[in-house]
Amino acid sequence: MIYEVTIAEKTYRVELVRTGEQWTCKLDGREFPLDVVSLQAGDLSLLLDGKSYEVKQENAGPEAAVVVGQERFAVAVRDPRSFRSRRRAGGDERGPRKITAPMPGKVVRLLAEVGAHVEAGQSVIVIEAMKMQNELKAPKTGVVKKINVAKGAAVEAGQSLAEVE
Amino acid sequence: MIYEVTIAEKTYRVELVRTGEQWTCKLDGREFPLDVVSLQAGDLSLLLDGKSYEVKQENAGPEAAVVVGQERFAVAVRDPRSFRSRRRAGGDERGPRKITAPMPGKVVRLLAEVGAHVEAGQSVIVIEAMKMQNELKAPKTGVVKKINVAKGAAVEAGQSLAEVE
Amino acid sequence: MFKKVLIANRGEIAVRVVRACREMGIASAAIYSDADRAALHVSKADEAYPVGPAAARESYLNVAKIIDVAKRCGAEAIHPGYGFLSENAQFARACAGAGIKFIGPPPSAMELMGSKTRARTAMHAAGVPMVPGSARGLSLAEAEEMAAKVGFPVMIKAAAGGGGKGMRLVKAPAELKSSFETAQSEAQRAFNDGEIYLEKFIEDPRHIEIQVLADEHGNVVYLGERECSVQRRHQKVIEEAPSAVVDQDMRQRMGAVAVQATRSAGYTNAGTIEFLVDAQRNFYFLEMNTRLQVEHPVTELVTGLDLVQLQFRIASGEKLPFRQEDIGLRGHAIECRIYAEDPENNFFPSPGKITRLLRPSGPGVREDSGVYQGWTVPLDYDPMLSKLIVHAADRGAAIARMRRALDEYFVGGIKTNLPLFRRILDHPDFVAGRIDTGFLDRLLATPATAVSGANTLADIAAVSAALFAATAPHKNGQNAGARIGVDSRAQASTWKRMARSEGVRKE
Amino acid sequence: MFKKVLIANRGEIAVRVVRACREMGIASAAIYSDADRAALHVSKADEAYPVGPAAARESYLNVAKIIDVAKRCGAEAIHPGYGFLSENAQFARACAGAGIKFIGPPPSAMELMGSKTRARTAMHAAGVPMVPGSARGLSLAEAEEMAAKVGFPVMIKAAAGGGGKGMRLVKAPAELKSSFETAQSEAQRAFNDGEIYLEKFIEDPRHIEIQVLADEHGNVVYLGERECSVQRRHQKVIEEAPSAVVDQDMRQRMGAVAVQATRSAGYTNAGTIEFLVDAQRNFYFLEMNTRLQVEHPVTELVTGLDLVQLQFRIASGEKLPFRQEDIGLRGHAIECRIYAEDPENNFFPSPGKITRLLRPSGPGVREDSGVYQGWTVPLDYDPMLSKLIVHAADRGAAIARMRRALDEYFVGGIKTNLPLFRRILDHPDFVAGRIDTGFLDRLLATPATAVSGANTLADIAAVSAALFAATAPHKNGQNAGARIGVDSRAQASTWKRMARSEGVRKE
Repeated sequence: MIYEVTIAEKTYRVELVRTGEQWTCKLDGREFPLDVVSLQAGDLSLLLDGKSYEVKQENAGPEAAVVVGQERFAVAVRDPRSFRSRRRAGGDERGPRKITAPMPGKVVRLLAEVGAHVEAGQSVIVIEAMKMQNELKAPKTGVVKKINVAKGAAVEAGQSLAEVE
Repeated sequence: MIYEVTIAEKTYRVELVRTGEQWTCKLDGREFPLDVVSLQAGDLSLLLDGKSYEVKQENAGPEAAVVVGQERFAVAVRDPRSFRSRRRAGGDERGPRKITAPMPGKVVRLLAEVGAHVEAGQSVIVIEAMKMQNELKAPKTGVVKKINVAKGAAVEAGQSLAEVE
Repeated sequence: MFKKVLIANRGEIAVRVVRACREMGIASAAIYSDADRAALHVSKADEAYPVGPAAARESYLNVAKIIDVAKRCGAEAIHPGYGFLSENAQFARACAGAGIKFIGPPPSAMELMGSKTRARTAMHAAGVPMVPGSARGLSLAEAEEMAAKVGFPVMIKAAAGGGGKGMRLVKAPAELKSSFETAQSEAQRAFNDGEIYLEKFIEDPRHIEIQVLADEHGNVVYLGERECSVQRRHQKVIEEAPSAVVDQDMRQRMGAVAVQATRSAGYTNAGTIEFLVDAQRNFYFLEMNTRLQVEHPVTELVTGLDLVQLQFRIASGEKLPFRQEDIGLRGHAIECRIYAEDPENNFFPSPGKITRLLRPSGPGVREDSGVYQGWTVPLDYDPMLSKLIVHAADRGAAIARMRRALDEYFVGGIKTNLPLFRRILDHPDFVAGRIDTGFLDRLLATPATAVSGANTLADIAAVSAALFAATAPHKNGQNAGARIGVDSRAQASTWKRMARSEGVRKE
Repeated sequence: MFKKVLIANRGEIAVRVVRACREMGIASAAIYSDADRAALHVSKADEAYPVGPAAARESYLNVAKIIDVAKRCGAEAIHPGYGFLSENAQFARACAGAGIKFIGPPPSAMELMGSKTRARTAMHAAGVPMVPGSARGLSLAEAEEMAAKVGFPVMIKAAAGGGGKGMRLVKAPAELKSSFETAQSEAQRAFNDGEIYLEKFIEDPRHIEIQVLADEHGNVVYLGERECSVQRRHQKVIEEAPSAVVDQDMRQRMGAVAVQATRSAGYTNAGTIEFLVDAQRNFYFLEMNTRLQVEHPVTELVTGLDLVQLQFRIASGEKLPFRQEDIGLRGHAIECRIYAEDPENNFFPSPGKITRLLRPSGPGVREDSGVYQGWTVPLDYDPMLSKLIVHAADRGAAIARMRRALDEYFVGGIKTNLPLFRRILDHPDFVAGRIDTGFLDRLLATPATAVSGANTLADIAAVSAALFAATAPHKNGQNAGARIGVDSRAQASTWKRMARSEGVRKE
């Protein structure tokens, strides 16, 4: 099996060959000595040059991540034969200039109108969730092009609330 | 669905009716008000007359068991339509007069021969496992009818080692 | 002692109180909203009763319903935990009216201390040192006037506030109006009380608080201090005991003031006096929290006492089982508040299903948790998942132990603030005890530094991600059922043994 | 301090030592047999190296291999844990020969104390009170003679023994021969040394031991006692500190003897002097364990010290950071040893896969575990899974806390001795502190009593068993996908709300 794994803009080519319970691995062409066992679903113990690494799979939000020891790596895995994964790989690219709701909540205040000039970091929309009010800021300096929600509206995570251009 | 559940020789007739996410339950004909949610696989939270019970499923050895609060109940569940469960139900009946290996190990000594008279509780076979020697005792007073293993033999859990009659 | 206690709360504190009940032989009755039927506190309690819909106002804040349940189930007392109704004097009165003991101070003391403005007046009269500012609620106009008098920056606060809600720092006159209105509407929402007051803002103060215990026979003791300066948006993130800057003399002076404040308020049961401490180690009364604090475990670890069990004893009329001179502090304790929030995304709450939960244990590690693997953290409430607390011989050892414990902690399925704690504990200022309420904001303003050996780790991450993909159970096609060997014996293949011995040679 | 330490052990103690390394900034190198590639200590350590097949003699007891790995990976010291090579003087010598520090006493002291017979002689000379019996190894004939002299019952012991292995109580002359031979063959197997000696058996003694610490500069302190009288087949099951029968005066006298014994043996690092205590509270030297004890955590909790970290400091040449008068005991600690064994089946080991693991937490609860959910407990080694330890203000509170912690503990897939602990902690003699080494056998001789409310519980068990069957994921046919609702909101159906309110009415 061949996978393209993207971590922090760098893409690795991982070639896995399985024979019975055994795996051999090539990383970008390099032979990668693989001494790995599964401790439980989503949890690997990996030995490399005697160093012991516990690797855990974390699935938070649209992008996948793995934790090696204590270091968390956002990863996009692309199986060249798979279609779905292409979209996930896209999830790691730079986002648009939208203001999106990072979690579900309620719009309690609009601090700018369509057409208004806003500085990068200036608060545009205030949403409340879990009893905390959070000010959503302009991702860039520019003009508010669109506001898709009204005060009092309930919004979903990831919903596009406004656009700055 | 109807199940026959045997606990400590008593058999209960449990009738479950599912409508969507809801369950209603009859226990031996009695309406049994069932406020239950699954916390995770094998773990139920059950409210009955306001009392809160956490019920966990334990699968140790051939016989199943559930733990209600801190009380452990060996259970044999029989689905009248199922065949396999009939055998499991049998697991709760009085055992035969065999001496069986309760866990894998190695026979280190035989303390009686075929034909010998043994008192109930008298040691017949010594097996060693996890560096502990354990003496297997005669389940009843009688005569050693069979010895199925030799000194030094490796034995599996549940294997019949000898018979007393 | 009470035979049955109702716990008018949820989450980790409800579980904490259930545990205390279990250990004291008291039957515990939980309450739950429709969002919490499967919550941990429901399955851990001896009894559990529904109190309404998910919205707190209709369930956990529903005084009539809660009192009704308590009466019906025969609870002799109610423990309010923290938050929700814990500082609501009307609720305490309703309990008394129903013949149920409210485990906390008398309503009069709650009202006095519950109103920051009245509290300021009373504490001022009691000779407690205060920060300059208004002693009563202000209109916007009055606020602008007062701000001009004491000089910017100023702090705007909700009189009924707590936990940072309805609280805003204002650095310049231009910001005053919008901050005032935000704070007011937030306070209105959170406490149904929009009263706002204003104080001079002390630059980079420490937040240090004193735990007090008062029985109903006039005995009051203090249990040392807690340093709570590591805050984000006035929300405590890390607490510790003792404080790195409080010596025995300062502890006694703060303790004496705290005991005096407690007495003058006619206060009983567990309470906390919060102080601001400036760079010269002057301390100013901030507020009194008339309830058990989230961070009470650090005090329990250094004193060896169980504050919840002592709350029960006090409420049932017992005298304090010790005097001030019997109380000693041993070692150092640190608490991290684990939240379901995304540190990479402005710490927005990250509710959802906890797919994996690996919890730290071993020497000196305590976890007070309100969640379990498989639980779906609801949107409706505060996103705190659990509190991780460590105890060790001294502050350095406690920091090292907390790092170790955090390394063992893993939450899958939702984002948490765990990575933040690693940054804090590695920061030289935190290690040196140079912390104030501005510390965390300064830390967050600087980008996280990359780790050493990141390259090898990234290689491993890449390979592991591919392995996870290749062995994913839901995976179809020719990889179906591909598995990573779990039988260790099967792992000892020749080429791997070779790889290992190479590894050894490379050392 | 050492930069890297190799841990020549497995299971919970290897994990315990890894944690101490992590907290002290020492790199930890684990070793593992083919049966342990997926073991917890391997994934928790910084490094891990294979040392051979499952059989301990070929891996964890393989001195040459372990020394070789230590040298190759650059370990400056080796921590042996307990069991395996921890009391093997040849191993200690081999370490010294390889320029690696053995974290423990000098080989000479290990040999002296390792041989029960030589130890008896030396301790006798040092004026330590002894139980009458043979001071050297005996033939069967000599044993019969000595037994006749001191009178039955007598205790047969392996000179190289420990942990109850190769140890037999003989009540009558007729039993002597077979017990002698069993003990001898067991000792031969376990320690590769069949030397056997014999002692007068003290009826129903208590087993109380003193923890000592000795640095390499002549400083020796004792850290109070541990009561280890709850035993089965001479295996400790529950330990606590302090002992219910040891007052300050007795503690000082036992401590003085322990320190004297330690000095006279030229002993350094952590060690334990075990005593038998008779009904008149006379104490007799039993043996010295020249290693860290399984039960060291109860001492850590009451003293506030970390014994493993202190072992590292001592071994690296540091002086003890305190004197005897600095050591105080606070509160009470109890430890339960959780074993994979079946209490309903004569406590036979019950290896297998741990399908569920729910672990206790909260105030005063510590777990030192060597396992995880999904781990398959191998046949090849001691079946201890973990140690559950609690700390509270006094013995009563500690017992209540341990009961609570046990209630939270659940292990699925294998049998454990958890139910046994509930019986012990509920027993009036244990609660009253009336325990001796015969206590547990007497308890086990009486059938377990049925629980109150068992009928309701059995009803619930029956219904739950049916629900589990109906919702089993592997289930085929028309029940496929049948699920118990997990969305709590979906649970609030009319009839259930009715059932609940009925419930409330019935209160």
